[in-house]
Order: sequence, then structure tokens, then C-alpha cells
Amino acid sequence: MKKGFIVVLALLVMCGLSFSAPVTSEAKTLTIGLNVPMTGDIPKVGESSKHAAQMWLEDIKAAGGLKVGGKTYKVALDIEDNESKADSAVSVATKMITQDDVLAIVGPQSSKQAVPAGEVCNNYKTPMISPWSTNPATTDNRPYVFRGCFLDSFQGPVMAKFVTGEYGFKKAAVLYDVASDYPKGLAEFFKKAWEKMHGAGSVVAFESFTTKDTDFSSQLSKIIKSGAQFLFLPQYYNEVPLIVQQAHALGWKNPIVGSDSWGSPETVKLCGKDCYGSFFCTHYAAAGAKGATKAFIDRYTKKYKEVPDDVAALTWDSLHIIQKGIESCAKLTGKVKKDREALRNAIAKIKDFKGITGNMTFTENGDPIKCAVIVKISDKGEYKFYKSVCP
Amino acid sequence: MPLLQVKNMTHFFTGLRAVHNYNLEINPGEIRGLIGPNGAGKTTIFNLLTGVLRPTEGEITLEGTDIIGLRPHQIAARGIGRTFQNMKLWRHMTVLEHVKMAHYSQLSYGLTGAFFGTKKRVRQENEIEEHAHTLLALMDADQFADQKVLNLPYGVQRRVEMARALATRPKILFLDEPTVGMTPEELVGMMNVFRKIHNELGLAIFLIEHRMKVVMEFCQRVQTLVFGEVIAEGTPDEIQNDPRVIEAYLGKEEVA
Amino acid sequence: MTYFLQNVINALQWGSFYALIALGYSMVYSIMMLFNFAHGDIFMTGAYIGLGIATGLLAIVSSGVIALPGWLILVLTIIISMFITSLLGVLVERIGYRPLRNAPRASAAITGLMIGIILETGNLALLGAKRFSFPPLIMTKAYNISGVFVTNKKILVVLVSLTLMLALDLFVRKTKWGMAMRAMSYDFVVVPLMGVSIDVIAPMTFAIGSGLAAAGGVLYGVAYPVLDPYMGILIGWKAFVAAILGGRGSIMGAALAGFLLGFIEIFVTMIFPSTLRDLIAFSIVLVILTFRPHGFFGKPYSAKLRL
Amino acid sequence: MEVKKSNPGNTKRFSGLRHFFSGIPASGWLLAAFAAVLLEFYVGDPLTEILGLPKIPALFGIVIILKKPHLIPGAFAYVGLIYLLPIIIVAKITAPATNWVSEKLDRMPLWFSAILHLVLLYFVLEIWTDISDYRLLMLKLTLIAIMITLSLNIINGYMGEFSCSHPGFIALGAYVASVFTVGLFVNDRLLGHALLPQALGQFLFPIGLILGGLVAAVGALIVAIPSFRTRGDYLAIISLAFMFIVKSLIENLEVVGGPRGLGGQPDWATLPTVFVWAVLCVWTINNFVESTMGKALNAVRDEESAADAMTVNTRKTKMIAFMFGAFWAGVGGGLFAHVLRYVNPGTFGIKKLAEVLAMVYFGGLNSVFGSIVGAVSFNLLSEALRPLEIFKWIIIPVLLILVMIYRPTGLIAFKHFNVKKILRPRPGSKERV
Repeated sequence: MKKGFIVVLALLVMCGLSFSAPVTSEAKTLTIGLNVPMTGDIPKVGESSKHAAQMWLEDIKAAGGLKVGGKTYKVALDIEDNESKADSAVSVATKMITQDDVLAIVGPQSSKQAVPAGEVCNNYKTPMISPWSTNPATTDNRPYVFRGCFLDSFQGPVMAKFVTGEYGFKKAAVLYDVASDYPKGLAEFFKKAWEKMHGAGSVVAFESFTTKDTDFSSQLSKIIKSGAQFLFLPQYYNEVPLIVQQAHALGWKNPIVGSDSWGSPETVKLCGKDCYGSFFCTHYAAAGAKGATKAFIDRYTKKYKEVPDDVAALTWDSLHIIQKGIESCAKLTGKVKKDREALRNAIAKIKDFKGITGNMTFTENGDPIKCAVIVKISDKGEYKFYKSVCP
Repeated sequence: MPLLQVKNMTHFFTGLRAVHNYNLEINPGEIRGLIGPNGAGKTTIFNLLTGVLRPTEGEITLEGTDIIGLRPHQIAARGIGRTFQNMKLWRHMTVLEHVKMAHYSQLSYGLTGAFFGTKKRVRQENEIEEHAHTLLALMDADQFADQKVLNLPYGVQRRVEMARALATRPKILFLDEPTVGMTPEELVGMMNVFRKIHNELGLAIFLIEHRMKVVMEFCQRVQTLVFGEVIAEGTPDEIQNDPRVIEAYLGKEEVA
Repeated sequence: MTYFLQNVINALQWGSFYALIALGYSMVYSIMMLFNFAHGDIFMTGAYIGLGIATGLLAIVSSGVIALPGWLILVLTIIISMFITSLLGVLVERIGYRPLRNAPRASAAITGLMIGIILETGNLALLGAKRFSFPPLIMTKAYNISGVFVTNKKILVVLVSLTLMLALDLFVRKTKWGMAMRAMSYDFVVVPLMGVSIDVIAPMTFAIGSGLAAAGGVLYGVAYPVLDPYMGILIGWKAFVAAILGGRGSIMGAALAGFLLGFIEIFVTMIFPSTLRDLIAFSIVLVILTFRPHGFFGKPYSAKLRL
Repeated sequence: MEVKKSNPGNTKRFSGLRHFFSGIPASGWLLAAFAAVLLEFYVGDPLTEILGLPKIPALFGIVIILKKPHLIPGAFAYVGLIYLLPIIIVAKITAPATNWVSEKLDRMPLWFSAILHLVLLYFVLEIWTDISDYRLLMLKLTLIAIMITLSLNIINGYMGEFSCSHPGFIALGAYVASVFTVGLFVNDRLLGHALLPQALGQFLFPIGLILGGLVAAVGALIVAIPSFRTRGDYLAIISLAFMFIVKSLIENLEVVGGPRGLGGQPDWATLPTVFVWAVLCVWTINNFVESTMGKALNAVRDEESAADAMTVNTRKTKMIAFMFGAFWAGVGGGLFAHVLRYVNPGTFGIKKLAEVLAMVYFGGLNSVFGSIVGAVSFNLLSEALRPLEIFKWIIIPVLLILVMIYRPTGLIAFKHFNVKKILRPRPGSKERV
């Protein structure tokens, strides 16, 4: 019995030695972690991030690797599913940092995961860029954590100003998801900005619903009754079509204005004609895009048979920021801890990064200063550039 | 003073009169029988007396104190033990656990004891375990102490149930058809158990029973219940010869 | 007043969905004494099947083989997807519940929960993460009746679900199988001895329940045309609340409780700040159950999840 | 506590293996594990290099198996060389000695022996987690999962109710404990300046956890009081409503961040803290369910009217069960919040409910063992299958359905957790031939 066991083990050891010996040459590979939700509430977000990241990796591979200080490094992606859960995001981040020796992490995307995962990354001094998280707490007081998008505190006033200038309205209505971090934050910043411009009580309806709701008739009836001149809708592409259609069915004829979360091409695909003519604020306009942005959109569309959404674009930019950071390091030591620190400093120093979602410079907090784009949905359902608003 | 006294007890089930003007007196050590056709309200009377149901009218006193409105476990702790027609054993518990469980009201170690395993708890658990073994031995079931009740033969289950009822240290024991569905051998064993309870423990017993043989042998007085009303009361002999009883009860059902 | 009436209309539509899903829950719950936690996901699957059929039919129509009006396509879609989803229901019963017929009820509930997760992730794996929009089979027409807005879709949803409820009620009260089901809900043990096999009744119950869920799913697709794999979870759990609120053994009770839940949610939003909707709506449910512990129409019956 | 006769399991099939291992007491296994982790501590790194592994396999290699299949032989060899072989050899060699020690300990008070074993276990875990912080995090989360699973088992297993309110209890505990620590000891945007020096906090942290547990227990009254009159199905939706209410309540409380969540909890949920709380939880719960007062839960579950007639105060019993279960869920939640150092209400929804229920029913109802096994295996499985992404959530449900079909009450249901029996010496291997 015992002997048999030992023999088996000995065989195992030999197998291990013979099979895995050649793999040791992996040392020069730089690993970038991608901490995204492939399952859970928002699988689409994970899918888009993965697509963008794979496209980026293709580019690197085509170029033969990343050149740093005269040496060429291979790059590998470590894509892990965080199931859209906070605890999973933390374990994934910890695992990437301590087990997989990643140089930097992109993601998590949503704030409920980016906040705790940012804590982990900051503690382990690993650069992390959350392309999509808008919660101030994600980067607050965390030198190693950056984000790829503008904050709600910027976007809210932008929209308030835009609507005032464009339509000259005085009475606003807001409908948002109370259980979700991003819409709630943005709704509140918008309300604050609007009331600052038009006095207290000028937001005549401030209504909410809960994630996964599909019937908004009661809230919309309330909004219509309030006499609001337009509706601000900081919601995602899966709710926007429903809300807009239901509003029209209830007799709402005033404009509906959106936020950057409308940026997905799905919005207009699901919404159809009901959304035509609406304005929203976003990172980039797909229709009529130029230069690198257009190249990205065309390539992505060809490869994955769909127009890239804002998550894909922001993830793409985040990866390029990391790439630029790595390239601007004088050299990599091969010791992952030192390299992470060097990379962090390099990223923080990046000035005027030309991304497809606009030019970026990081503040001391790790938040980018970038311009917002106001987009109009054309009568053909395309996102047409309308105006650019810079801080 | 009688041990248990019931005066003019009446109960309605949403308008339906289930028990009407019921009176009962049980003295210490006495064995009383309650017979009647199915659906006459015998088990309802048990449920009323043990606090499962609250009578619409009437008074119930145990050793001179009113027990109406007390919860079943309080009445049980004051000295009315009972068995059930369908036994109601706890599926997943062993024989010993059954009998120990019925000591619940006698435990005083409280939550501290339960959570932290104090000395007091160890002592009390040991005490009730000892008592449980004594009762099981009395019921001739101690050899099954560590077995799950569901695996035991029917006669043994009945004896375990009896031990469980005795563990509440009752002054009076309510037995709801304790011999139903028994084989002749099991019946003999059960009757021995009755004798033991009566002779060795000196308990008063209130018995619902269909088998006249059992009623005849043990009961000092018998009531006959039909449609919630007592139509006859007396010694077993008197009852057996009462024409009303024969008509209502014996005439219809074959006596085992 | 118009505002109030508007909300009554809103609640009627929203309640219809709760009612339809709660009916399926209640069928299985009343007859089999099971929590079919997969029901919300069967509803989702029904909607997706409906989507597939509608798309297919539209493709046939647009290729010019036959000309079908939109409403006929809708009717066909509902009927076919009800049928296919019924088969799915039978399959779920066969795989997930029949082996557990003598097991504790809670275990069967867990199986249902897991089948639900499999349906969700299976959908995700098959169709990918992108959402689908339900094809507009009928054009939305909004009618303005002195300030109260009603659309043809809303009327359709309410009418179809009421029709289905009545049909189910007739089935259960008048047909042989329906009576057998009712008998089964009274006595799980005796009825099989009377020549009614539970192996027939159980799949049939699941089939009907799933069929209703599919009808709900297609109507849902018409009314809220964005489908996603997780759309059945929340509405399913809330319909579960309605089904039990209605009371065991009372299928119509479940439907009424579904409407009641819809009305509570809509009117709480109407009166209170909408952020407090879930808080107040569920507190009302809690209070109702504290004072009417057996639901509205259920028999005073305390079912244990026996181990 | 008496020692039960050996259980009639399927001894035949594995009798050879069983016989081989039967002579080793718990202390022997612990000592062997200690040796193994020490070995790993000293030679783990060189060995991984020899075997061509990039790192010491964090969770016995299960995490890398699916991700980098070419490393499987290396991982197997590593696990064999570091864990299996040393554990078996040391356990077998030291068996006479450890048996002697166990025999001595067996005569001493149980608490003494138990504490000695636990200290040894703690050191094993401490050294084991020293290798990698990922291990540490997983261990902490698993210990918390054990607490939560066990506390739900009191209600769903021991008392046989189908309670859906557990995420609510966890949320209450997590938030109360977080408000306590963040509000008192941390400068926070939401809750203002620290009122007390942070150095003090480490010692007052248990108070925060207990407070969280107590609030959860008081919240449990909302579910427990209706349970006097109603059972089963109706209670299931009362508890479900409770869960929705708690979630919605926290979302509406701007003071604690609403849906944005509350972050910045101090890093006080260290391994010793979590370990001690988990041990306390298992200890008190096991004490409770083994006492006659605790077994009253089973009586209420199996036949409530009989329990009532046998003097069992059923209302008190139900209330204790709910409050006690909720208390530990709350403490678990408090620790959870401090391990993640962030909480948000979205975490405590239906998904969490499905997860906790899955752990309880997978492991086994009415069983402390079962809950431990359920929580540990579920967490390990969840980590191991993560690379499968979507298919992970098909495989886990299928596994659970299979368990339900073949063992409807879970893997290890209705098993006593008898500490004395676990720690007893086992010198009988020779006699039992």
C-alpha cells in the first residue's frame, strides 16, 4: 500500500520535472491583469473589455512585444472573471498580484468592485486603472489607482449647462436607478448643478427605481404631472429604451437627455426611433469619428461584428496608458515590485495622452482631466458629434 | 380536591359546536376512560385540556388553579403529560434524545449553559440522561436508547412515546388511543406498561380507547362521547350495558 | 383624478405580469407543494423562445412566402412558445423534481434555484452577453382619453392575461384533469390511489405553469422589449411572494395577489418618494402576512418544509 | 458526552486505506500538517523552481490547473512532495507518540485539549498563509463563509424553516460594525472625524462586531415573531421581504453612503481575529445544538405540537434560533466588511442568498461538519473553476443538483460534531485487523 503510493508519487515528480522544465523561460513576459465581470449582472461589460484587450494584445504581438530600455518583452493578459461581486473582485485582484505577478491591472469596471479592489491594489503598490468607475472613492487617496473616465462631478454640470444653453429650460426631471452607484451619483451631481443655476426646487421631479426594474410607468406619470420641460436620464442602454418608449406611450413629448452610459451602440439598436434626436454626453462619438478613433471603431466592428461601446473604448485607452507608461520607464528590472513602482510613477507623469476617447492628463488623485463630447442621435440612429465641452 | 376538574366546557369551531357542556373530575391515581365513535370530539377534548385549543366557555382547573389561557408547554410542565394518536415522534432524533427532550422544563441552565457548556449544564444534562435511562428501562426500551425512532418496530415506538410523556413528570397522563393498530403481542406488552405506570408510579390516567378489553380492565369510570356531548357516564360495566351507548357506539363498530 | 386613473392603468399592466408568473408558481406550489424557484427563469426562457419564433416568422413573412399580419404573428408566437416552454417545464420536472419527490421540499427548492442558474448562464453561454430587442410585432398606438394615456399594447397585455387566467380557472374547475389536480392539492397521498397518477399530473402541472410563464414572457417582450438573461430573477422572486400571498390551493388568489403587488408597487411610487418603494412595498407585505399568516385565500394550513 | 460506537459507514470499500490511516489521532494529523507547512516554508521556493512552476501553488494547485494545463504535472508533484507524502509519513511515524499525547490529553479537561489542538491548527494556518496573501484572503473568506453557513444551518437545518433573510442579517452586521469602526476610529468623508485614537480601535473591534451581531439579532425578531403563528412557506416570504427591506433601507441611508457603499474600514480583520471568531462561532453553535435546549429546535422542526406537549417552549426556541443564527451572521458580516474593507448594499441581494443556501444544502443540513465542508468546498470550487468563466456557473449548479438528487439533505447531514471523539486517541489500528 505504502510502497505503491510512493511509487506513484515518484512517477508524478518525474512527470512534473520532464513536462514543466521547458516552461521556465517565461520570465521575460509582462503580465497585465484584466479584472472584469464575465458573469453576473453586467456580462456585456466584461465581454467588451475582453474584446478590446484582446485587440490590444494582438497589436503588441504583431509588434513583437513591448520595447523598454532596448529590451523587448512579451506581454500576456491575465483575464479573470469577478462575477460582478465585490468579494470576487478583491480575491481576483489579490490573486493577480500575489500569484500571477501582474505588472498592472485594468478593471474592475463598476465602482462597487473597483472601490474594494483599488484598496487591494494600492496596498500592494500595484498600478490599477479602472476604465469605467466613476465613484470618487475608487481613486481617493490611492496613489496607485487611476481611472480612465471623467467623474460624475464633471459630467453633471456639463449636462446642466448644455441643456440650459441649448433649450433654455427651467424645470428639470431626473429618473435614475437608486440601487446603482453610477446613476445615483450622477443624478445627484446633476441636481446640484441644475439647482445652482435655476434655484432650489427647479428640479421638479427626482424619481428613482431599482436595478432590473422594467416598468417605469408610475414614475413617468409623476414626472409628466410635475410639468418638467425635459428629462435627464443617467441610465444604461438596457433601461434607456424601455424608459424612453414608456414615456412616449404615456404622452411625454419633451426632450430626453442622457449621460455617457448611453454610449453603447446597443442603446439605439434597442431603442429605435424613440431615441432619435436625443442628446447625451459621452467620451467619444462613433459616427464621424476621425483618426485613431475611427480606426479603432472600424477594426473592432469588423472583428466582433458590433460597434464598440464606451467600455471597450475606455478599456482600450486604459491599456494604452499602461503601454505608454511601460514604454516610458527607463528600464525594467525584472523584479515585479520595483517595476510596478516605476510604472506607477510613469503613468502619473503622462501628459496629454492622446486616447481615442480624448486627451488625458491625470490629476494628483489619479483622475483624468478630459473633455466630454455632446452627441446627438441622428435621424439615422447614428451618434453625431455635436459639441465638445472641456473643463 | 380532584386533581383535574372541568366544568361546563364548550367549544365552537367557527360556528360548529365541537364540544358541549363537558364535565370531568379526575382524582389522583384514578384511571378514567373516554370512548366514542370517530369524530365524536375525543381528541378535541384532549386538545382543549392540554391548551392546544382554547375553550369557548367553561373552566378547567388543575390542582385548584385555573389553567385556561396557558400555553401547551406550560400546562404540560404543570403536570399534564400526553401521548398522541399518531405518536408524533421526532423523525430525526434518537430514543434517548426523545426522552431527554421531554425534560425541557426541568432544565435551568439557560442560554449561558447552552452556548458555553457550563458545569451546571453538564450536571443537569447528566441528571436528565440518567432519569431518561430509568424511564426507558421501565418501559423496557433502554436497549434502543441510541437508535433513531423511525427504525424501531411499532410497539417499541409506542413505549418510547410513553417514556417521553412520563419524562415530563406528569401528575396525570392523557393517552390518546395508545393501543391503536397493535398486534396481540404488542397489546399485551402495552397493557403491562399501563399496569406499571399505574402501580409503580401511581399516576392518574385519562384514556381514549377503542378496545373495550383495555377499557374494561383498567378504567374505573368511563364517559361516552357522541357529537361532542357525554351521553353516558359510569363504570365500564354500566357503560357496556347502556342501550344508548350500544346504539351510538358498540352497535356500529366491532369491538376488537 | 386623471393622474390616479393613469396609475390604475399602469398598475393593471404591471400587475398582469406578476399575476401571470404567480399563476405558474401557484400551480406548482398548490398541487405539488413545491417552490419552483426556476420559474422566473422559465419565464425568461419563454421570452427568448418567443423572440426566436417571432424573428423566424418575421423572416418568413419578409421573404414573401406567406403574408401574415402582425397580430397573427404575435398570436402564433405566444402559442408556439407556450408549447415549447411547456416541454421545457416537463423536462425540468423530469430532471430536477421527480428524483426528489420523496426528498425534503427544501432540497427541491434548491434544485429549482440551481436549474434557474443553469438556464441563465446557459442562455449567456449560447447567445452571448448582448441584449436582444423584441421585434415590434404590432405598432404602438397611444390613445389619449381625457388626459389618461392608454396604449394598445397595455390593453393587449391585460386582456390576454385575463383570458389566460379565466381559461386556467375553467380548466381547473371543469375538466377531469383539472379536478384531479385540485384533488391532488388536497391530498397528496390518497389521490394517486384513486387511479390518478402523479407521474401524469406533475408534468402536466409544470407544463401548464411553464406555458403561462411563456405567455407572460412573450407579452413582457412586447411591453418591455429589452431581453436579458437575468430578467426573470427579480420579477420571479416577487411573483413568488405574490403566489404565496395568494394562499395555497388558491390559484385565483395568486392572480389577485399578483395584481395586488403590482398595485402596491405602483401606488407606493405614486404617493411616497420613489426611492422608498421597495422598503414600503415589502413592509406592507410583511404586515399583511403578520396579520393574515395564511395569505388571502389560503386555507389555514401550515406547511412545513419537512426534512 | 459519551463516545459513540463506530459508525457503520461504507467501511468495506476503502478498508485498506481506512485501516492504514485509522491509527492516527487528530493531534497526529495536525502535527503532520505542521511539518508539511514548515517544509513548504523552507523548501517550497526551491522546489517550485525545480518543478518549473512559476510560483508556489496557492491552493494546492487547483487554481492553476484550469488556467495553465501544462503545469498540472508540476502542481501534482508539488502537492505530493510537500503535502501528501510528508503528511502521511510524519503522521504514520509519529502515530505512537501522538497517540500517547492524545491519551494523556484525553484524561485532562476537554477545553484544555481542544485549545492545544486549536493553537496547533492556528500555527499550521499561519505558516501556510505566510507564503501567499492570496491564501490568506481565501482562508479568511472561507472562515467567514463557515460562520455564515453554520448560522443559516441553525435556522434552515436544525429548525427546518426555509429562511431567506440571511443576506439581510449579514448586511446589518456588516454595516453596524463598519459604522462603529469607521465612525469612531477613522477620518471619513461620510462619518466625520475619528472620535477615538485608532490604536484603541484594535481592542474595541470585538465590541463593534458584537454590536453588529446584536443588531442583526434584533432585526431577526421581525422574522421570528411572525414565525410563532406561521411556518414554512409564509415564513419563507416574510424572510424574503425582510431581506428586500434591509437592502432598500441601506440604499436609502445616505449617512452610510447609500448604494455607493461604505469604505475605508480599518484592516483589523486579521487572521487571528477571524480565526478566533470562527472558532467561537463553531464552538458555541456546536454547544448549543448538542444541548437538550438546542435539540428542541429539532423537536420543533419534526413535530411542533409534540414538542409543545413535552414542555418545550416553542416560541422561545424559535426566537433563540433566529436571534442566535442572526447574531453569528451579523458577526460574520462585520468580519466580511473588514476583510474587504468596503461594503455596499448590492452585495446582499438574491445572489448572496443563492450562494449561502447553496453552501448550506451542499454541505448538509443539521450538521456542523456539513456546514464546514459545504463552505470550504464551495469556496475552493468557486476559486478553482473561476477560469471557466461562464461555465463555472453551469458546473456548480449541476454538481449541487446531483448532490440533491443523491443526498437530498446534503453531503454530510445529521452528523454530530463531537469534539471529544475527534480528539480521542486512536491506538486501535492493530487490534482492528
